[in-house]
Amino acid sequence: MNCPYLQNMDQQSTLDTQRLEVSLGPQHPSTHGVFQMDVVLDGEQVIRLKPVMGYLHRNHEKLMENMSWLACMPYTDRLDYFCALANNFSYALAVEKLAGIEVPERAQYLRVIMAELTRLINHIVLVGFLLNDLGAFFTPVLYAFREREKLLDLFEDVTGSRMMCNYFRFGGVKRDVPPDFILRVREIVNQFPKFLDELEELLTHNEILLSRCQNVGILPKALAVNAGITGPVLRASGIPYDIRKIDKYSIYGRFKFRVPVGEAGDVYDRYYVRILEMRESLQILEQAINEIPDGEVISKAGAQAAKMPRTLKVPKGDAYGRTEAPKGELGFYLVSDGSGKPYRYHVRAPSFINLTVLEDMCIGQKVADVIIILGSIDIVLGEVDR
Amino acid sequence: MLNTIDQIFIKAKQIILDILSPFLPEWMMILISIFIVIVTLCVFGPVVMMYLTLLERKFIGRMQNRYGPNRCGIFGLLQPLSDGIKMFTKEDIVPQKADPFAHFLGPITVIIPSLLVFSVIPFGRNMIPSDLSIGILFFFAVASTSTLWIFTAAWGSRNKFSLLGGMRAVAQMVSYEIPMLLSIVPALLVVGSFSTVAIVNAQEGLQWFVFTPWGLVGFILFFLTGVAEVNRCPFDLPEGESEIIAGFHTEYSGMKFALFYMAEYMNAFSVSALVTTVYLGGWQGPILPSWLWFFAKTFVLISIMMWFRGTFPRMRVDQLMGFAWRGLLPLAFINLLAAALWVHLSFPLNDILSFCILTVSVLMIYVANRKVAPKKRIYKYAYE
Amino acid sequence: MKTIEEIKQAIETKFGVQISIENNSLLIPKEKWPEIASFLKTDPEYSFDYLSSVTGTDYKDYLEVVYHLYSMGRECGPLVIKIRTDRNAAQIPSVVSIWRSAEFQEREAYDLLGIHFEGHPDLRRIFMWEGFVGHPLRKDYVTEDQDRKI
Amino acid sequence: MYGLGVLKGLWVTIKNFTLSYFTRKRLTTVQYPEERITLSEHARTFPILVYDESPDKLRCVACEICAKECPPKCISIVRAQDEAGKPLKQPKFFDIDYSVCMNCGICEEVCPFDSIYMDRQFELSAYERSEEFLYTKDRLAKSAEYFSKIRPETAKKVEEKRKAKEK
Repeated sequence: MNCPYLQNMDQQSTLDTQRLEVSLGPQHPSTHGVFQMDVVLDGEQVIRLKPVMGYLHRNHEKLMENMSWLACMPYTDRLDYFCALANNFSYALAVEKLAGIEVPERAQYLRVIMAELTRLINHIVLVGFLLNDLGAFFTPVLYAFREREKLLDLFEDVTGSRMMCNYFRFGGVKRDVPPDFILRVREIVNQFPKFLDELEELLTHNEILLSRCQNVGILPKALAVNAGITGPVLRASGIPYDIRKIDKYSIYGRFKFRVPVGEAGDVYDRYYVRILEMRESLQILEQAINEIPDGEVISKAGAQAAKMPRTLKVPKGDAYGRTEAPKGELGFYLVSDGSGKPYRYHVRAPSFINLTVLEDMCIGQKVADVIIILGSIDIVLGEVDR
Repeated sequence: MLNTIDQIFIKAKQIILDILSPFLPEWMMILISIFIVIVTLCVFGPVVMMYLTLLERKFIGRMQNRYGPNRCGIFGLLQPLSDGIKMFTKEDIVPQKADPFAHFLGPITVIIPSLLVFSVIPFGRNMIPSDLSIGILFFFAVASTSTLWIFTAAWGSRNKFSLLGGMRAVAQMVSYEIPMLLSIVPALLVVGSFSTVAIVNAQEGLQWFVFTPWGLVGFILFFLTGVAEVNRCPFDLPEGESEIIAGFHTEYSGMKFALFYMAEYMNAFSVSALVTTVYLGGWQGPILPSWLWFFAKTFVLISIMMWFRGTFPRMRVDQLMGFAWRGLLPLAFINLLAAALWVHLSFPLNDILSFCILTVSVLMIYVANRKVAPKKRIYKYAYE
Repeated sequence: MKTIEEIKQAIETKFGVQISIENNSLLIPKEKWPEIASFLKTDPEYSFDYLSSVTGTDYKDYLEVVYHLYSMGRECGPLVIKIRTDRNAAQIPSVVSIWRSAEFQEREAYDLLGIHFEGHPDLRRIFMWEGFVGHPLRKDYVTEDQDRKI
Repeated sequence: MYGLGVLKGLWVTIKNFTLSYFTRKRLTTVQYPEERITLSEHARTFPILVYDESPDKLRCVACEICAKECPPKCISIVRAQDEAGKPLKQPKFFDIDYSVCMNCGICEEVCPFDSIYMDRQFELSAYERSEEFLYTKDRLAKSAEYFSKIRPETAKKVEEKRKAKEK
């Protein structure tokens, strides 16, 4: 309880102000989806906050228990519908770990390029929507969408669909990229820093943003680790825990990139750490484009499993594959009983677990701050409710 | 010839009066002349509002790399008309729990002050609806009642979010009313009269008050508090959409919402008009007709307000009030002192002295608020 | 990181409880679980301070909860712990007091699989509405047939 | 200095505003009904059936692999029979429920007879949900020319493969 106001709340018991119970309910312009917070207010001050979820719950895990392994792949696009390819990546890794399928070099590079492009999309859209919660009348969001359109057009040419890509297969990717792919990615990578500079010039030193976001919703280090917070929210609190550096899954070990770390762990740090992370993703993309080899994009076993999904034999046993999705650690715990269907399919969703500390950060803050704290955690309800 | 264009509206009114005068008695003629002025204002107000909304949407649209409305009419010119029709045909929902009388009273009484206020604004050389000797006092007396009606609307709709919005509106108006009035007082001190016409006449030739040191500070102060008075960004807390849905006009739909919308834009127009009257020399201008000068200056000020809306996030309630009490109010007092000195000293000395006083005071206020001002941060990298 | 056998030895010697290894994960009886958990977290040798995921699974004749533990301080890999309980009186001690990240995930396991976590501060359904009957992720859960015309 | 960040923000927006009048490229919006974005080779929306000569001689042999592999199970096939009841190598009914289909493209991958491909038609609004979105065989059938018009490279590859198989 870092809020002085609350400490001497009790001494002023004579001052019986009436508590206002508001539900920032499922239909609210800035809860990023159908998410409800029951807030007890004293004036503008938040006393208690209970998140209520489950409005978008479609029991994704039960659905997957009667789908074949390949048929689950298009459903993972719908988990965190902003970063479809990051979900595919995590699911493909988990199944490959369980079934022991090899992935050729070119496919590894394509996967890393697609994952980093998705990280760019997720972070600029997050910055845009955070500014929308702060009240900027759609200008940062539309600058972000202008850049996102270029990336989505690239995804449409490569994977076939803008957001629901369904591009990864076990053992590689579905299809090789069009010939001008490398050129277009290079053009985006060269032009993206200019856009980031323009966005920073508009936002980062804006006094209203600084005063609104600094020292708001502070997440202490110890609580962050204990509550299993991952992703930019954890790194903004000062802990350099990035799964691309810890597990070095796929071929992330080959790329040289840095991990930005904040100190105070407030909304401003979470905002600025994401902008620095975008610049690091551009470094990875730069190296990946220069080193991408030619060759087949899917292994023999993978191609055969994609053509005839019934023949994919996944041995009995369980496996847990995790990757650094833009929102945090996205893990898939899969149990197979040898039949063509997963026996148990569990998604460790970063947004869902990052919400555990929403109440701790919001107590003592103002109503307007609750909205931007929720925005800075960056949740997507498809992933929270599954 | 220039003079005829300048007085074109007065001549037109005179012609109408001359046509009617043989048929009607004397006292009826006075009523008719007043009636003509009222009709023009009541038509001019909503039309200005409609095309201000279109101007805003196209201006901000271009800022955001898009066109803005261009479907109805040639360049979207009929868009306000289609908005109006939509507002008329939309169902007017009154929440069951709402207090029907207060809910009904809200929008009507918000429109009254924004229309009344036009009566003291000098649109051109002797084109002022009613030349009151206490013009400025009338303007502020009427404009500040709008807060009361916003609160009745918020309280009447029995909705937690609009209640929060109403509370914020009252808190914001109270803390911005005082710096607003104080930023006008130097001009009155120099001119010596409340009447808006006198203020504009005192700025003969190019001696607009904005070119004097205290005038510049007064202009910035009055413009900022004017933006806050009108609930526009970055001070639009009473209708903070992202936090409290739509603030005081959450429960309004159809024509009632259109009235709130119209009141907001007419207030913006009237506040910019007053800022031009007091600090930018009203309709004073070299060659062009007087009313053209007036509308050009007001148009520039309104587009600055819209420019704010396209760029800034919203301030938080306590920061907003802190900004008023800690920043604008002390500056307004010192500005009053500087203007007094400016009036009583001769030419070279008064400008220099008031200029020094003001710059020193601005720096002192800036230093005094160091503790609150946000600091810039540097970020480390792991895995260098 | 120490191998799974060393950890098994350490826990068995310290708590004198029978642990078996099942394809690279520890099968711990549920009685001693909170003590072992706080030992794994506080002991500087292991310092598993990050509980990544808690998953409930239904193996027809018993329910099983799988914990994936990581150490952020020493950046070392997953330690997988499985705890079994029988189907009807599913009862497992909660570890929310040790790792806060288990709070929502245990509520999810309770909601979808009906595993009771005693000691959980606020064990309510997290996705389903209060009046919902049954636990959907159980293998014997009968989904009502929506297409049936009433 | 305190107020500098605010002014820089204003400078960015006014720069975008003024430059939008000079360089058309800055205005990224497409006036949809009049201008349209050209879709790429692999863009996919809903599946269609390809036929060579006439609509009733589809390439599809009703092997029902796509129906089994479709994740949301939106394809339903009934195999045709001649008078004696002997099953024929073509479908009597082939329905795809477009309101259930999640345009994932798996049916296109698993079809061994190159008969089902993803179309790119996205303007499919209808007045009534159940009947109009249940596409029957004749509404799904599209000619090979149409297919090679929308997806030239894939059509070329398919032609070579089919010729190699005939030899």
